[in-house]
Amino acid sequence: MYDLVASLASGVLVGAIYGLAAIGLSLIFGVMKVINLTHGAMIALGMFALYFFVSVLGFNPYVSLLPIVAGGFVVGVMVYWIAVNRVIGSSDLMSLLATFAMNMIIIGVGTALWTTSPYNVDFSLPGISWHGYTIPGTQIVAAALAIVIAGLLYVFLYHTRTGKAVRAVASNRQAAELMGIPTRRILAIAFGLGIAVAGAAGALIATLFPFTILSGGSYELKSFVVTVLGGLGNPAGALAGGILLGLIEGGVAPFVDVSWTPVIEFSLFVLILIAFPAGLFRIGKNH
Amino acid sequence: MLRMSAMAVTLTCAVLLAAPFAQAKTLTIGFTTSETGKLNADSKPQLLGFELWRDQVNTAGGIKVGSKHYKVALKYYDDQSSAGRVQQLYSRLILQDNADFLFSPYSSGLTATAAVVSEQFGKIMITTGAAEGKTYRLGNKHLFQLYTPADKYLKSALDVIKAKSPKAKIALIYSNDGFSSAVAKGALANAKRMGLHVVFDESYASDTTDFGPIINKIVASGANVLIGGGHYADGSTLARQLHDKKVNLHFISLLVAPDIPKFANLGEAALGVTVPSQWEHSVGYKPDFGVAPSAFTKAFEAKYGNQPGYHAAGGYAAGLVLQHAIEKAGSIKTAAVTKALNGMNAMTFYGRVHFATGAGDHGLQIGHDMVLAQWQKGANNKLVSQVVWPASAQTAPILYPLKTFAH
Amino acid sequence: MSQSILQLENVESGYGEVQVLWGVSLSVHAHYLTTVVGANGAGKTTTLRAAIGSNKVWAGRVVFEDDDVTALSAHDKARRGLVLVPEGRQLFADMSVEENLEMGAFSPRARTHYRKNLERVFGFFPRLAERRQQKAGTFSGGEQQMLAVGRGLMADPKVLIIDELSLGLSPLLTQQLFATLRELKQAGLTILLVEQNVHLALALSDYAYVLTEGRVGIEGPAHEVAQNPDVRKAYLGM
Amino acid sequence: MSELLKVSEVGKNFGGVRAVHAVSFHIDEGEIFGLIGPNGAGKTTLFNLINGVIRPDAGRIVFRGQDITGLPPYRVVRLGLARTHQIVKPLNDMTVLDNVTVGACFGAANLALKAARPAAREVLKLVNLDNRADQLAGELNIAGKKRLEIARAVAARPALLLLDETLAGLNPTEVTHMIAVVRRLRDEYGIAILMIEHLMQVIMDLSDRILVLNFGEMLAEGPPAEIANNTAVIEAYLGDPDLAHKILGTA
Amino acid sequence: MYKRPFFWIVLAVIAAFVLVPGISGDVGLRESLLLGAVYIVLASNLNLMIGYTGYVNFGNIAFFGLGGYIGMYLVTALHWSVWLASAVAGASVSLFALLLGLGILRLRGAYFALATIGINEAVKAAVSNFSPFGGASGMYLSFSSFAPLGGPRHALWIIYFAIVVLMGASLLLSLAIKNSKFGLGLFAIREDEDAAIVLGVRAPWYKSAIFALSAFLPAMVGTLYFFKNGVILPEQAFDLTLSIEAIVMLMLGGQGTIFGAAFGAFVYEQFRGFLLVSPLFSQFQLVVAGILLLAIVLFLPGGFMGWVYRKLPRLRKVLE
Repeated sequence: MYDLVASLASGVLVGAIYGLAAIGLSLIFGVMKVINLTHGAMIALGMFALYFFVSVLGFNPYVSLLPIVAGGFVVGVMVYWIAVNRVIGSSDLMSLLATFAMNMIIIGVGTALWTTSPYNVDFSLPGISWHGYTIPGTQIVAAALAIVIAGLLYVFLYHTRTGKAVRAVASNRQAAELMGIPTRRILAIAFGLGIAVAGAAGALIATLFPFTILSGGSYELKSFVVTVLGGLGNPAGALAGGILLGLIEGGVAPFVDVSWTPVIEFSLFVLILIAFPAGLFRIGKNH
Repeated sequence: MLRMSAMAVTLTCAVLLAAPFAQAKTLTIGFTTSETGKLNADSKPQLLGFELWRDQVNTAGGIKVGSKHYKVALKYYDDQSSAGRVQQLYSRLILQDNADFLFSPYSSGLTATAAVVSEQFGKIMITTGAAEGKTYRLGNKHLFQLYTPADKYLKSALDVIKAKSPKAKIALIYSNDGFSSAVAKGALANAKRMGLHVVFDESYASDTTDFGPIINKIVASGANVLIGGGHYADGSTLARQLHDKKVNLHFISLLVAPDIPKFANLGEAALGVTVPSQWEHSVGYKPDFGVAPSAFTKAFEAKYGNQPGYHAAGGYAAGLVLQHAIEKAGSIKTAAVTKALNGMNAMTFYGRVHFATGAGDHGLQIGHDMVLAQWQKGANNKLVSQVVWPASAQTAPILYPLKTFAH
Repeated sequence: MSQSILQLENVESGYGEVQVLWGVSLSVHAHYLTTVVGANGAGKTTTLRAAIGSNKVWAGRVVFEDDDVTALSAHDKARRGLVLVPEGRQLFADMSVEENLEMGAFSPRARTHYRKNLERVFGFFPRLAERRQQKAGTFSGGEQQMLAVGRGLMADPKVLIIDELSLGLSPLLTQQLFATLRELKQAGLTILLVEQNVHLALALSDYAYVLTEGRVGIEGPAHEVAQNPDVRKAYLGM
Repeated sequence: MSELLKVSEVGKNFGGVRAVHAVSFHIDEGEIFGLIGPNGAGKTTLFNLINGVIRPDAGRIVFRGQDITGLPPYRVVRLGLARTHQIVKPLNDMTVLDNVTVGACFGAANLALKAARPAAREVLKLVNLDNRADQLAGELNIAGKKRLEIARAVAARPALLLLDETLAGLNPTEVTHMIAVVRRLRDEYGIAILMIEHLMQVIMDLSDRILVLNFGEMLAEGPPAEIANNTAVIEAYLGDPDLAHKILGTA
Repeated sequence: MYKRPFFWIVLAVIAAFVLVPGISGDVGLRESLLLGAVYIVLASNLNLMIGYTGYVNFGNIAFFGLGGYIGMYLVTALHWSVWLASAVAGASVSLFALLLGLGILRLRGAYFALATIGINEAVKAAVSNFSPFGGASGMYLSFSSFAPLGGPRHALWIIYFAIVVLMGASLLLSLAIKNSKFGLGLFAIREDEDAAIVLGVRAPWYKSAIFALSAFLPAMVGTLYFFKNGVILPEQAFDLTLSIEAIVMLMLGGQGTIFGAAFGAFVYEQFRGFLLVSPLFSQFQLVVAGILLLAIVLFLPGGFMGWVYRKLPRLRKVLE
């Protein structure tokens, strides 16, 4: 019993990070219908950025989030103009391949720079212990920050002029253009935001676990699962989807071998996709 | 098509032209290494070991075969940590680069794939970093394994547990990959034979990054010692999270990861973790031929600026063993060198080397023993790796049980 | 006659490789309600889209306030005050009424008159004021059209271009919207209208163009066009 | 004349909005039946319900004595009920001939590929597209695409053809030609036709009977002369000629 | 079919693949061509989904991997002949694809692409835990398994020729489908699925059928390929990167065209192979390949054949 509770609790905490990681993917898909295959690479860059700020420059990890988010935004905007802008509006395949090509480039450069061996940010905070189970402080802070960042993104999207313009472009790009909204620039901003959030998620993950340049890949796959749980293109749903995924992982762990977890996750992913293409958290809404 | 056959002709000419020079004074040793992909971290040190050996041989004038001296040239390609092109590249090494001998890629899976080609051409391949025993049970004749086979990896860890706390509750958790499951299978059988008590036995997906769920299960099982692990990425992550989650264990022994010097970057989380190791720089083996352990370590540090782990030593030893066999055979002919290798039963800086010669397991390593190393606090609180088992190779007493966390 | 504020000069345009407009020229005079009528597929919507910049102009010029704006993007034209209320409303369905209106006033010029324009829109369409927080996607067709016009007005247009004002609306709603249109005209707004309800459109307009096969066939003061027997025959079927 | 299609009390809601409600009518063999009504009246939705693109919430559709309610479109066309789309759907990256061959291969004709091609060429002649047979469909202009749309449907050898605003966007010469084509389809091929059309003169000339829809409901049904004089129809569909004056008066 | 010039081109290519290394006995060339042939099989069968039907299957490698697993199981555990194992693997994976297709082919566009990624990962994870297939440690082939084919040296030649035959079969299958009523229906689905349905194309069944067909030959080749490798492991069999690379090959050559799929696969193999052994690029091969792909997507979306057709429209009839 204790182990189930403990597993669910860690599940929720890790799930919040999954959610944050998926928000970037979901936002970009929601605004421009592009499945961003650079997502995993960007998460990994976030991890290495944290390593750079903390282990090389000696910053506090949480303070480092600020420059990482800013840098992620700049990188995202650049990637948008280089690789994505030209394929907006053409077939799904084109944008998938354009972002996959960027992914190859980033992973290639990353491998040349850092090899594929793991890096560790040696940082820990006192945690909470209960019946022999301990939840590390870093995990609690990371989950809290994930929710804060998601909240800030929400505030941006719903309470600022530019944020509303992002939503307007997502809702109807043509009408937005007619209203004087420079839609391409807004798309670039949205892409930048998506990458910034992915970078932040990567940075938070790097405070918890060692990582390699390839680590982003598994979070990218998890992000797919999460976005499908939460509804593709629905950032608020993504956070909920992430926590749900964490709960599933934590919830099944006491009962089956953990090596079966991916089987359960991906089967669920496919089944939900077939049954509810708009995602679990869109059920009941008119779409 | 025309262009392709033209290309083939050019290549053939190049090979023919290059061949006489290669035969004259140079011995080419071919292999693939994982310059990219997920095996890179484990494969890289092996390459450094090969290169150190090559440099030393060449500085010393080369390999002596009868009256002739052969310089050593290494020829290698990136296998991208994937078997996809391994056969193509080994064919290329044999046919176009005229490799005289082969080393294995890193990992058992890639090695078995490469072996199909090397056996086909009757080329000797010294394997290092390919521990799985079943690779050598496929009817091969020219594979020679340097590593202690996987099923014996955790033997020394079990010996420690048996000696220190025979009633310990053992958790065996391991990465769901070929090598680690072979290790775990061997360990489980050994534990049973030794009358030890395994209370928890489970694998995790090899790309796991969050060990929270499985750690909770370990706690729930009431285990107080832990053995298992996998490769560097998952092993270091597991160690870090065991520490972060304050799991109270008397003893931790993980595969591979703690042997890589970078493991010390985990700081407190690394302290007390043991690793079954093919080799440690502090071992006191007295070699029948070649360098002493300390000389190897010194040379390695001088060249690369960090301490060698067992992957690096394995790489060097592969060269050394090959060199010895060639010199002993007085020939570079496959049959003669194979015979020399078959007959080898010698102590090296790397430990004993003795290959099985039966038809069913030809080339399997049967002479080499593992040691157990442990990360301990050394002078000025820096983490150092000490050999703690067996007693004959010990450089420091074992830390057992580990410090417990207050909850 | 008042001054011409927007001119299309021999505009050619189309979709992909299909040409729809074959040299359309028309001009919109300040404070006038100008109407474009014609059969489906004659190029009415394409004319508006070419004027606004949503469709590329293949040949010819678009002149707005004496500047050649042919090459400007739609959002740049909107910022200058050339605002289209598109066919089929094209609202931001997931956003509230207020947010839709706010997006209408996105351009810096419109932002300065945000309050004033908001009051004006709520004055014209009190229903929108009652339902500020409701999502646009949940509105009925008539309410959506009100919001679409309101959103266009928020952009503080110098020329308000409306594509199919009464499409799919009941006669009563059509009547209400046209009444509003008339008030806007009386308030001095310049309007360019495409409308299927030819009777109403011509009755309310100052000037009319009849498009046939991507060319301007007939043009003239609206009441004259309305009496033109060719127009009656071709488009009114009587 | 025997009854070909019978639509009884058919209805469809979209998220609470009544798109089509309690519509009933029938079409006899060889008949040309007009369907008119203001934009948004539910005409195209009714087409979608008849050929199975959308499943009705209520009512029954019987074609040639068989209940086809809710059958998928590919089954419906196989039974001899073909249609065109208001917004044409050419298979852009395929040749004009291949477009029509698809119709001949998979429609009621269900021909083998070898037999389908000559059949398709014949239909192309009927709509005057034979000289464009090897062009890509995407390269045709609007009028060409409209003709292609009809040719594809005709190639299926239907007993009943639903035409959705086929004349819209055509110039007077093209309209005249198309009217001739529609007449020939009925007179020579014996195909009954249900057509949505805005050109009143044409629909009045061509149709044997006309159904008027408004806000998803039946407003009137009858022979053209009757419909033309129905004031409710004039008001709903053509707009009240006096309405403009009413508005001007209110100010 | 033999009336079409392309039929003879295919035969010529097969002959070249057989004769050039066969006569010279050049094993290095053979290895390079073998990988090329495997890639051609993957790309041209993927073309049936992407190029013919308009459905982007990101998890196409699952067919190859599952075929390899089933075949290797039959060979190593049940000691079947590799030919029978390969055929049975092809058939059973096709059946699996047919059933799978009836479920996931209801999804369109990006949703379908995502689902196929999920399926590949789910199958990979399941196989990693499935002990009859050796779980994570996979299955190893004893050298004695090569004995019926005359020992390893001989066996690798035979396997090579067999894979070349399957490559030819893939190309001819593509050609046959292209010129059939079935193919016409698929093209109609690709261009506009809704229109196709209204014209009478029974889309759900057609899509499932082509999904199953596109699985058959890759699964057969999977068996032969892993038999030749001597080892099968989950991460090799279900390598998502190779799955995406197959799409890249198709794009490079030009989707929808048979020659393009084959040409793209072959050139890509040669190109990656060149980068890998070139001392200048080996460190940056991933980067160079990425830049090349990006350039194609951005500036040459029709691929090589798109460019050829534009320059020489008459070639449409010859290079299909």
